[in-house]
Amino acid sequence: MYLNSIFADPERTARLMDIAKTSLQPMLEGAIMNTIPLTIISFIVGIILAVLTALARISQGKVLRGIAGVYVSAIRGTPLLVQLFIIFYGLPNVGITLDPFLSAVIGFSLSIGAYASEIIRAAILSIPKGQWEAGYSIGMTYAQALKRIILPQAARVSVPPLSNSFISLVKDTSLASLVLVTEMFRRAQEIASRNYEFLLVYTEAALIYWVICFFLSVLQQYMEKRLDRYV
Amino acid sequence: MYLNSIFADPERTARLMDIAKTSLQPMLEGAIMNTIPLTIISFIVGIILAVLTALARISQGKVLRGIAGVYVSAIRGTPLLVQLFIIFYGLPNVGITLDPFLSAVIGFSLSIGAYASEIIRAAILSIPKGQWEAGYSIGMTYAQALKRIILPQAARVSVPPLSNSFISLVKDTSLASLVLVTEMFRRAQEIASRNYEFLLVYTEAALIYWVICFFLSVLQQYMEKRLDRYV
Amino acid sequence: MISIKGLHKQFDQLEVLKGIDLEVGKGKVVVVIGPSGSGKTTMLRCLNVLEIPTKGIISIEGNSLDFSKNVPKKSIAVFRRLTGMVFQNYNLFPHRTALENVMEGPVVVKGMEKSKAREKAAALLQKVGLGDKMDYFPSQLSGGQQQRVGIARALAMEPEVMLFDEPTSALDPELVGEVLRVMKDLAQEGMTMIVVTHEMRFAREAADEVIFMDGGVVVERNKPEEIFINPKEERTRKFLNMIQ
Amino acid sequence: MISIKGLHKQFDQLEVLKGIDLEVGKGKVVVVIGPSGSGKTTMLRCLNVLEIPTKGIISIEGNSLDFSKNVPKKSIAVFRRLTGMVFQNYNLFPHRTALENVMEGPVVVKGMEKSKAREKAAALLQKVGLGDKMDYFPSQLSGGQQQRVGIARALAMEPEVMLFDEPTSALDPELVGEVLRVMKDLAQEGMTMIVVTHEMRFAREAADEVIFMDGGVVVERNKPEEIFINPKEERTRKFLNMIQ
Amino acid sequence: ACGKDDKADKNKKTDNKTAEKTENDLLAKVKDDGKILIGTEGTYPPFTFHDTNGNLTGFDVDLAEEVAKRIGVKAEFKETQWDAMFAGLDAKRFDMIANEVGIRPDRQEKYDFSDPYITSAAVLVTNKSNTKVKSFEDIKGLNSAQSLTSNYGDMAKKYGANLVGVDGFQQAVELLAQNRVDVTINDKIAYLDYTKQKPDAPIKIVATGEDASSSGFMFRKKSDTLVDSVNKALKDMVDDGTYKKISEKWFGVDVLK
Ligand SMILES: Nc1ncnc2c1ncn2[C@@H]1O[C@H](COP(=O)(O)OP(=O)(O)OP(=O)(O)O)[C@@H](O)[C@H]1O
Ligand SMILES: Nc1ncnc2c1ncn2[C@@H]1O[C@H](COP(=O)(O)OP(=O)(O)OP(=O)(O)O)[C@@H](O)[C@H]1O
Ligand SMILES: [Mg+2]
Ligand SMILES: [Mg+2]
Repeated sequence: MYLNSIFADPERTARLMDIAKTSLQPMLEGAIMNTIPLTIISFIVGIILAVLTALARISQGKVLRGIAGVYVSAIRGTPLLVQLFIIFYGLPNVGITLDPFLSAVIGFSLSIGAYASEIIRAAILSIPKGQWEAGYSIGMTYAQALKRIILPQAARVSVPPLSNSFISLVKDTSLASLVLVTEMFRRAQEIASRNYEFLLVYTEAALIYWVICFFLSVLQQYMEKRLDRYV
Repeated sequence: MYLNSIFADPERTARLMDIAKTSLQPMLEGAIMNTIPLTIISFIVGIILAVLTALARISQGKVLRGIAGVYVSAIRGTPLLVQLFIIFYGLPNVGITLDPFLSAVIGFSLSIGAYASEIIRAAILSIPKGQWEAGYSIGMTYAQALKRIILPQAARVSVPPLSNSFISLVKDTSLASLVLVTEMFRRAQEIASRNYEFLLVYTEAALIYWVICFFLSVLQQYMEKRLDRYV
Repeated sequence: MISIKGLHKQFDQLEVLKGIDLEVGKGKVVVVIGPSGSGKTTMLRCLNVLEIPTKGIISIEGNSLDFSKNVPKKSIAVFRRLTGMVFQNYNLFPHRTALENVMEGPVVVKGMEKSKAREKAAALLQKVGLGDKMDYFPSQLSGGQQQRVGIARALAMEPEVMLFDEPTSALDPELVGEVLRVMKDLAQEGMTMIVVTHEMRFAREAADEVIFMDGGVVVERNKPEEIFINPKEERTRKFLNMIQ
Repeated sequence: MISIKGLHKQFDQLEVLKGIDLEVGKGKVVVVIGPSGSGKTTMLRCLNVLEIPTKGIISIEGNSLDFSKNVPKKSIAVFRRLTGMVFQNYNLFPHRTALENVMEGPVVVKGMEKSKAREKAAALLQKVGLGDKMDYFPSQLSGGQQQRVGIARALAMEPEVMLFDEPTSALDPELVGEVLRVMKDLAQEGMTMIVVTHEMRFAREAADEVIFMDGGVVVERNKPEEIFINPKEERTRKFLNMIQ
Repeated sequence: ACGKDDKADKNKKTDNKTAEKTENDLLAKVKDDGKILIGTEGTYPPFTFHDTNGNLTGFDVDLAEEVAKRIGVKAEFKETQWDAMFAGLDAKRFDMIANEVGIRPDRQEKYDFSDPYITSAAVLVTNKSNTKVKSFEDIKGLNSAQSLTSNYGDMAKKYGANLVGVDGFQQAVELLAQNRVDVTINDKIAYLDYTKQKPDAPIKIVATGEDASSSGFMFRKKSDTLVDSVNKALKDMVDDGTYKKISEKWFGVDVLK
């Protein structure tokens, strides 16, 4: 019926085609200027945070473990939207006023840091104890064994679940509009709020997301293959 | 500064306390009537879908594998918001008009189905081939070995990442307001839009989410322990 | 009676079994030896149809499969029950107790009542000397105990022939004895057995015949007392020297 | 010279080592035998300080650690380099080639230049007979080859004493020989070695002394020709009967 | 299509006919159903929002309810976000939108509107401490927080401000209070409601626009029959004073003109 009605009404068809075409450029702009950089920066910062958190959670220090545990629980337990809200609109109340983009990076990095730390923690624990011991037995310190022996192997098992997080992040960045970052989905909303074809424009945005995520899953496959080289 | 201003101004403090108190009930109502049932139903349906998808993706049949692959890629690659939008506002255009709650369940289940299928697929593949063979060698069929031998063991390794998904789902259900389901966060928005105390009310909602997620992570720990019994 | 005729197995490029012919009489015990990669495991796995042979005919007590044709899944499942397999690394079900491991086949595959299956499993565990470990999980058992559970699990399906793939090679030296003892008892009770092992004591004491495989073919077969002392083939002699 | 005095190790409730005293002269080869759970592995791990002993003194070539007091992490790291450990299941780094496995210690721990470390690692791999496998990953090597890489990796740190924990027990019977040969060469070159193994051939041919442990203590120690033929203790005799 | 399909085709045709009928005569459909489905945000006080008991209320809600009553059907409100409201109307999930939607030429291209039922002025709002901005002309080059969904954004642009996109008035005020933007242009009535709720908000009106904008109920195109009867109901309400009563209940004044 929908399809029918579109093709039955050439004028409407032309209008929709036109909207689809003209909205592509601003959306891509939003993707390239904001969505993609935001995703990449937040993911990198988040992963570093995640490794540190994972190490804290498996460490001996009770205080360290406690802090890391509360952090993970609080971030996983509350909506990202509210976290961004607090960072951007709440912190000024205690005298900290942050840039939109910086706020977004902090929010998303904290989020990735918490979720990915669980993945990395599990991955580190999955490396046989013998690997630590082999490192120690040739005189390595904890840090050396971690960096040279354990993390490279943990990377292998974490690639698929971390890709899940990465791919989710791409789409979660749409929340950045809340803190005034004009990312792709915001552009879509702007466009649709002018021509009221929300369904069409949103679907178009979804397709762009899909393309980005497709590249990421190709990257995932490449990484998996590369890291599987020695198995 | 913010805290200062609150305590410096007893009237404002009282107002905030009052809002916090009176908004608790409608939010809890939203949580109990919609957020929680929606989460639980979608998770259960999603997990069933995920197991089937995972099996399809590791099966021999090329067509089956292809369909499952496209499904996972499409759902992971596009925003949940747009998926819900299409289900609720797009499908009527082709003659399918679904209930709000049903639409939400379908949307969230499809989402869990895709993400969790990757987890379950990895878990199934992580069970040593010898376990399949031991099952076959006492005469089991594929289905029997899967049900009795492989899935119970795969469950063990999947509990932590599936909990990640479950906990994310709790908060993602806030998107259900888009399809007219009055879940908890919608209640929070209703309240805050009346009294303009967004930061306060959203933070309160976040705390309720946190409590729910906390129970889930206790459940996770219990499951992990139970399934670890035999290790 | 088991008979294998012209058994071939190819993995991609690699032909692992290059035409095996073998007959094992009812109640006989055959020990298979040979260097790593010679195809011993592959032959056992073909008998349990865990690998589908490229061609050849296997028959056990009148039931036979001809792999030159396409063999339906159903007949494979039926045929599989004629053989019981004991794996090198046990492959017990880690999420089930010893008793449940043994019950699993009768209950799930044969549809036996649970209470009856439990009785039967208990009797079998008793027989392999684990009457007091029935409710232990595999992780709580020593290697030798695990392997005996593995034997009981295979026996519970009442197979015509038991296949053992290096059942003691993953065990500590002092635990080897307990498993071999159970196997010797089985042999004495008249169970037909094909055993891949390098335990010469077992071969000498329990085998009716020893088969030496190399490069995917049977090189030599003879009584144990003959083959160990006086191998006919140069290859056999060289191999025996190396492992003794 | 290695000396162990009053070595105790307790895990929770379980006292595994109950006072071990042992001296091994420079260049001597000691073989340790004993039943499973008697504490052989634990003793080796204490020497490599992979386990912290509950009490006791270990000294190697003048450096000594007294575990009755708190031992700082730093001295552990230093002490650890005096011993080279070879594990039962190799524990090679799977993500590094054979050459990289051997280079890892010199480069990371000793800060040696890469080119120099590569030269040294290549020479060691040559020595253990793997000159042609340097760029293989562990997964591409047989068990015997992996274990020889493990030996080379430990040797690269130039330890005073080499510790072997059942280095051949995970190997196929025909691969055992190649590892034992490398170990015998090492012994002949004057390396001090403590070897947990049940390979009697090795004990007879290469050991200066055999130690029988049981229940966390040294029960008997003697020259191999003595202990195998004429053990003084009843427990030793019983154990030797069981494994032979 | 051979003979066998003919019958099916015929069936389809008749089906289509009834469908067309109800499509063109939305009023008949609404009356058949005994209810009119009304899309609204429910988070835009004082027009459409929830009172402290959690009930949906507001000026637009009251008006829509009265209109429904006069048509002789039940008003059934469906609450969702702005974007979903439009999509819902397109997807025939709602028959009408009651959300203070401004009547604008671009909207009229795609949708039908009722006669206007409210007229409101645009106000220029700044932080209380701001002394520089005194008129609309002063906002050139300044940052103005504007919602995507209102026509005030176009106005801000016209006067040369840089637009900062926000989701609603509340967010704009928050940004003003924190001095993250300089101004916002918005609906005077919405401003008044906000300052009533938060009298200590550090914002003030510095200018009021001359040309006022008006809002109405919004419909899909070709909803003529329904639009006509809604207009009639509105007119009756104005005539018999019901409209005035509702207007004064919410604003204390008559906001029709
Ligand atoms: N699934 C497989 N795919 C490819 N090659 C295989 C596969 N299984 C076994 N092979 C190869 O077949 C050959 C014979 O293997 P098999 O395990 O039967 O030897 P074996 O005599 O049991 O040796 P071992 O004493 O080491 O157990 C080996 O070269 C092995 O690499
Ligand atoms: N980390 C540990 N925690 C608790 N108990 C342990 C630990 N490591 C070893 N044990 C126990 O200490 C005892 C001695 O173990 P050990 O591995 O030293 O014996 P072993 O002589 O090497 O035996 P095997 O021949 O089986 O290798 C065993 O009972 C073992 O269960
Ligand atoms: Mg084999
Ligand atoms: Mg040991």
